[in-house]
Amino acid sequence: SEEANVAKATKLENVPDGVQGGVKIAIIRNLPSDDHTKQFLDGARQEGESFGFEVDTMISDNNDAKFQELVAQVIQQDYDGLIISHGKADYSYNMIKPAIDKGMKVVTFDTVAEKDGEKLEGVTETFQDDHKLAELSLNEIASLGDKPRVIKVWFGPGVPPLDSRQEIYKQYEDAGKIETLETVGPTNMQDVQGDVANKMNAILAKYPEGTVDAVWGSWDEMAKGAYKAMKDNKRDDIKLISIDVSNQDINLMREENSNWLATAAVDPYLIGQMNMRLLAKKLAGEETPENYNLEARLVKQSDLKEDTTMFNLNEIVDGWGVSDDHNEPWMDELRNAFKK
Amino acid sequence: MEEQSLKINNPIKKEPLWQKSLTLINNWGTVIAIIALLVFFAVSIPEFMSSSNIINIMRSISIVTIIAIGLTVSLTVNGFDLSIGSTATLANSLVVSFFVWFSLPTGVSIALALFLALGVALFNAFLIVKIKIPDLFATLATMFIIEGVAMTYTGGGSISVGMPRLDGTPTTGTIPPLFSLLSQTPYIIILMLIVVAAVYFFLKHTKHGRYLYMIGGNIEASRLSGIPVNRYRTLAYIISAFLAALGGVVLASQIGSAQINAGGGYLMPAVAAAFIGSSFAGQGKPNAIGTLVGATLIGVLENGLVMMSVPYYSLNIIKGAVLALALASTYYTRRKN
Amino acid sequence: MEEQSLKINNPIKKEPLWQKSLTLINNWGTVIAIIALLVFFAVSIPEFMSSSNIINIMRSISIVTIIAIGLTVSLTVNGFDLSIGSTATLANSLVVSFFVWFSLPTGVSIALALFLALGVALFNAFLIVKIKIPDLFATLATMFIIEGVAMTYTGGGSISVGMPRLDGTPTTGTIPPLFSLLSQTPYIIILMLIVVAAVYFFLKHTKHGRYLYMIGGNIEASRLSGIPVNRYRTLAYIISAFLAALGGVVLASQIGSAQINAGGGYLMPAVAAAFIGSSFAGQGKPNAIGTLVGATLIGVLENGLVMMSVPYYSLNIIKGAVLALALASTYYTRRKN
Amino acid sequence: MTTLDMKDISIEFPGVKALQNVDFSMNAGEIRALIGANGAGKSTLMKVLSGAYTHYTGKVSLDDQLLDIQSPRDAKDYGIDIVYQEVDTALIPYLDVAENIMLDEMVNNMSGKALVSWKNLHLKAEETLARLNVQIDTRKRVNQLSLAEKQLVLIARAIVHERKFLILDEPTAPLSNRETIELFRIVRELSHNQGLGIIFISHRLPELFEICETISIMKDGKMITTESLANMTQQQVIELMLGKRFNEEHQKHQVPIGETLLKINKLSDEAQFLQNISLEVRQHEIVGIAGLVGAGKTELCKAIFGENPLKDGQIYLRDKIVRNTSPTHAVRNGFALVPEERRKEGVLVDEPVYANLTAASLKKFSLPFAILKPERERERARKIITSLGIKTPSENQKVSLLSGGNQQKVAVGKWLLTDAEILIFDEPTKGVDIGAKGDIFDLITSLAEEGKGIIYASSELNEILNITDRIYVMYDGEIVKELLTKDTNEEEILFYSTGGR
Ligand SMILES: Nc1ncnc2c1ncn2[C@@H]1O[C@H](COP(=O)(O)OP(=O)(O)OP(=O)(O)O)[C@@H](O)[C@H]1O
Ligand SMILES: Nc1ncnc2c1ncn2[C@@H]1O[C@H](COP(=O)(O)OP(=O)(O)OP(=O)(O)O)[C@@H](O)[C@H]1O
Ligand SMILES: [Mg+2]
Ligand SMILES: [Mg+2]
Repeated sequence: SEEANVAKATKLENVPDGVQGGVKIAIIRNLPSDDHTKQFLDGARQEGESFGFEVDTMISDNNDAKFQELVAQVIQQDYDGLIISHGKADYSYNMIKPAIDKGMKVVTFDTVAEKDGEKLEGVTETFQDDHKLAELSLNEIASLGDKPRVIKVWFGPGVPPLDSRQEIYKQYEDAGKIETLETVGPTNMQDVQGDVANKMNAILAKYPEGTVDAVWGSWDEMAKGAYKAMKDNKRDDIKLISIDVSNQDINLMREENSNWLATAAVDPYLIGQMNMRLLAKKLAGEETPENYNLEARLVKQSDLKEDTTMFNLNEIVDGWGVSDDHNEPWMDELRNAFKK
Repeated sequence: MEEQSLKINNPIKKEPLWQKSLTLINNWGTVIAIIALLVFFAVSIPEFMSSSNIINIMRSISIVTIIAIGLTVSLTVNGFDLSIGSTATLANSLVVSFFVWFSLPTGVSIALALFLALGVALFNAFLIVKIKIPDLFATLATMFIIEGVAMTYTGGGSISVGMPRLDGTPTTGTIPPLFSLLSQTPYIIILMLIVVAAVYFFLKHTKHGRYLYMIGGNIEASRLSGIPVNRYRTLAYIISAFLAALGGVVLASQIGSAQINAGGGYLMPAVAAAFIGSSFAGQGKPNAIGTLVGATLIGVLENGLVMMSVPYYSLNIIKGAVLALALASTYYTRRKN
Repeated sequence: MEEQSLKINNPIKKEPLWQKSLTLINNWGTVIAIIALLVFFAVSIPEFMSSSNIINIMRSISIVTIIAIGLTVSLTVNGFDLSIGSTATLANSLVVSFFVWFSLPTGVSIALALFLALGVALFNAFLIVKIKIPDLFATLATMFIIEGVAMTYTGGGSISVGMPRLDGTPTTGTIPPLFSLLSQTPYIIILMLIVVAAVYFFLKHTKHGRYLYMIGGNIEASRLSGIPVNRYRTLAYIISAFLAALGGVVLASQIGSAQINAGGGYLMPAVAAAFIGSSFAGQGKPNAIGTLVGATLIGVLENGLVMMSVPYYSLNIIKGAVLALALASTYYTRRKN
Repeated sequence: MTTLDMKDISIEFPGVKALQNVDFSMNAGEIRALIGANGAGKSTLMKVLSGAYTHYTGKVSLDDQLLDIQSPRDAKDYGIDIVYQEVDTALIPYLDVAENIMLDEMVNNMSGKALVSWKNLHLKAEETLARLNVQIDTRKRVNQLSLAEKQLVLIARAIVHERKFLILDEPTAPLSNRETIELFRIVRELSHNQGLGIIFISHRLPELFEICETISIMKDGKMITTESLANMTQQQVIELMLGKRFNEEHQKHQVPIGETLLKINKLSDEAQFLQNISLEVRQHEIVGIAGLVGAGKTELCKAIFGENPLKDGQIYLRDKIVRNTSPTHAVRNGFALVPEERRKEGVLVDEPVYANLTAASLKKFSLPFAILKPERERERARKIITSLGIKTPSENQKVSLLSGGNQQKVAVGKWLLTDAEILIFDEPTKGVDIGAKGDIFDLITSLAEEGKGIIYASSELNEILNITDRIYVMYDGEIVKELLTKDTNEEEILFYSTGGR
């Protein structure tokens, strides 16, 4: 492309060679298209493009076989670096190894590339801290009273982030900090929101007013369904606390008499950015850590302003969406060079 | 022999009792199943029969029923519209984008979304009627295409109030409260009932409806008797796309945003409802009331089972089993053919 | 009677050119589409024609082809097995559970998983043949049931090495390296080719295959010709479930774990492949080679488009459009009939 | 008086010149017979006239007004209507009788109106049926009707409206004498009192002589002649249509009847229609089952063949009890059935001729592991095509493209390759031209001569009298009388088949 040609023609000084001259990056994510996916991909893509990279994005709809095929295909091609998101532990090592062998740089998100206890040399693994997310949200619930009665909206096992969140939930349960009344989960994965709403409707009919304290939405897509059901049944006696955030979540939390009190989240856009920065550092031949965790934050209803959206959350949530981690001076130079 | 008229004697004059009751079960199996479930749940769960829960059930089946009724119309001409799910998604994306991106008024947005969805119908009809691709095949292709179109239109993500447009410019549009009302009780239930009643009346009491059934029963004979077969098949797909889009619009009102492939999940339940429905009352053909009954059966079942704390991952076993039972009750006969 | 009476002279010896080429396109539309795509991609993307990429494409269509071939067999008897996706999921869950929970050897685990999946076939056959529920309806019910069974068996969806059993006891079983080999090239490709060849031979060159097609063409007449119709329909569903389960086992080998509804995603692509396939070479009926060709078309397309950096959310538009084009090329005729 | 004129009509299908320069003309008020061997082009000519085929060449005119018939609706607007030969192609199975009768009315006479008045619909349908003097419940679904009833529904549909010309394409094929007589009454009424021109296609010559005034004869897609029937004999007609002499009286060689092959004892079926049926078939013997429409002949044939489940009774083959629990078992036990509804039950219309002919005997063409030997299959099929005189371009032609009579030959032909000992024929000559009928009779007799036992069910008494050795008469699901063919006559059979005792 044109930008790449420009970059080739005029090499910038003070910028490592590895990140100049038509760098091509592929991002492959093993999840369906949704808000989180889009923001993650946008974050990484925009950061990459600001460095003058060419960035391709692919998803595989939670189909692990297709995911492996996509990664294999991408490794065949002439990409310089890969960002791999949501690979399962069972195959990720074998899947990524050929890329490393071919000399590609790899950063992963929520993926463990480990075989027989050995990590894959050269890969940086990034995680959003699901334990912390669960802790933040469950703390909110626990603070509602003495051993609140909770409807748990969750599904699995087998979905790694939800499994991690479940581990913390169990700790809280065992410690007697909360009491579980029911577990609700979707059976129609194509319409999680509607499906959970229908199921919550049925559950709410069973529990009259005053018998439930809170709903724990372990994933915001499900939380939206639960919110809808509570609103339809005028059940603002129950409080909703969730994990993950999207623009629509913010809209719903801000509605009049909304019972959606808080949600714990990591900015997916920022995750994308961080992944890209780490990858750029690898390409530049600089030192990178083996692990990088993105910090979880709590978005509270009470903090929301009238004009708050996903895109200006940083105004009310400390440390949201901006981070200077892994930002090198040469990155700014690249940004300047490729500013439109 | 002269004046005695020709009565071709009927061999089943002495219909035995089991035969009679089997016919009864065959014709009313679905209804019997619903009643049995209602009784069972009412006895097991005290809250089940509360009026608010009944309304819950009705509301929970509204969208699926509206979409399934559309499918039913496509089934009458012996077609099969697999693209209803994608069409619902598209309508969902369109209507929300009109509100959020373009700040259009409620009426205009809804009308425009429904109108644009008719493009899907015309494309389907073109493939089926002009190119002569079998219905199932053609609408499968359309399903993929429309899924992609809806996703491309929204840039691979969702649209909600306050989100910037694809090019990054900020938006100020909101979802009007009037629009949100559409998915509130009682309006959503009334809407569903109107759709069912209108399509019932259309299919049963207008000539157009009869033509659709005639085409479905024997397309050659219909063509030979002068029915403009292609026009009516197109009509069937238009109605089907229109109702799918209506379902998508109601869905938009309910979730207040446009979601990726939000309508996709309605395909299979709609198919199930229409299938159960076509055996309702021994009609042996797709019909609106039957589809409503089919959707009700599924709705009652899901609601009751969740109340009985059946784990969510086992729900589908029972749902499938009851579906099988309802179908079995209609199709099982002791005589051979 | 004289020899001559057998020959009615062919009046259309001077078939016009457009008619001839249309017939050619009708019969070979899919193949033409594949060649056109190959040429296009080969010109646009240098790496496309590399042998490693060709192998990639072949590998990527293996599982879908195996499952689609099973569907093809159910289509030959004019049936339709919607439960193939769930069956693949079930086989995936079973085989992984045998390794992880019970530490069974490779051969036993695979055989047992395939064997148990035949239960699905028998249930389908029972509903269809005994209870006489139409195929599409019956297998829809089965689809739900088996989806639920697989999820309940795994306690919500997934099993992987090191995960404790449902009752919380720790596991020590691992996935044997031998089993993982199954999904490596060249074995997975060889397996696919064997399945295609075997089913091709079975359908085309054996009595049983001929019977299946006859039953698909006219079940009444087949029955009255003495063909044990019900047994053959059951056989068709057994083959279909077997191959779906085989697909699920290969999937398990590839992903090394059991995942929630992992097979569900293969239903629609398999349907698309079999549909494109049934128009292959002007056969007008489901056939193994055609299904392979259909799957190849989709595989080439997906691979090439990703290489051309088409955004993921627009892929389905092009996939659907090519599907529509391939179907159009086969079904479009200028004569009325 | 209106005159219909078809001039120089030609039409082609792939591989077949179905009509070549055919001229046809007639007046309203006339009853015209149209005859010709199977595949001569009768139906095709009539489909041209009624607007079903539009890719013909030639001219159609009414009273010198050139007609532009582009669709069936055009034809109807010009006053031309048709009752098709294959009833199932014209009926909507899951709709009720009233709607099927009023189909054209609903399609063509409701412009401007959208609502259907069910009350009027049923009323008018009942009236129309009453004109035909037929009782059928107008609320019944058509797929629950017998073939004869379906035919009557179609005829009713054609007389709802006033037309100038009405084509009846083999309307009597599924009808028995009683209904045929009733139909004739109506045809005469329509023609003589209402001035309709009626084109009557049939393979039953006596019928044509009874009701028609003039006759048009077709052969190999050409019109041979049109003459007054008063000047012709049946022999002449047959000679013209077949192009050769033909002896309608069927000759059976004198072979002594052998030992008992099949013995049926007190059989009754699960549907509780057949009661207490006992009969016997011996080697070399052709046994007739006579009875009116609805007497239960078809049910009996199917019950013996294992298609309809039995409630009671035994079947013995050569004194050994056999249990035909399904057609598969029946075939294995040496039974064969040529069913009544050819298109639905007899042939696989989408398969080629050779595959149809070998359908019941594929084992003979299989190597170990059931691998087929297609060359041998085709070779044997070609032999049968030749020996039965099946008119087809090749053994690879789809059966759906053959004419009705030739399809019937295929349905019979498939049993010739099996080792059947008992062959059951259910109305095997329905819709078959007189030449082919002769072929089929010859075939049946030669099978009997080979030592097989034959059951021949038919409501055509002259056929029964012509070909059988012994006759069982059925009435209302029971065998009411056994007769020796040489000692009986039409009147006696009719007496018993209408319930006489
Ligand atoms: N759609 C078609 N395609 C190909 N061939 C056809 C088609 N329709 C008719 N034919 C052929 O045209 C010829 C005339 O057929 P037609 O049905 O007119 O015969 P018919 O005189 O009515 O015979 P029958 O007495 O058996 O009804 C036959 O050889 C038939 O096989
Ligand atoms: N599927 C069916 N549903 C209802 N009635 C039926 C069905 N099949 C047959 N019958 C009835 O069973 C009776 C016996 O029919 P069957 O066909 O055996 O008579 P038949 O003597 O062979 O007469 P035909 O000359 O019409 O062949 C008839 O009254 C017919 O209407
Ligand atoms: Mg004819
Ligand atoms: Mg009969």
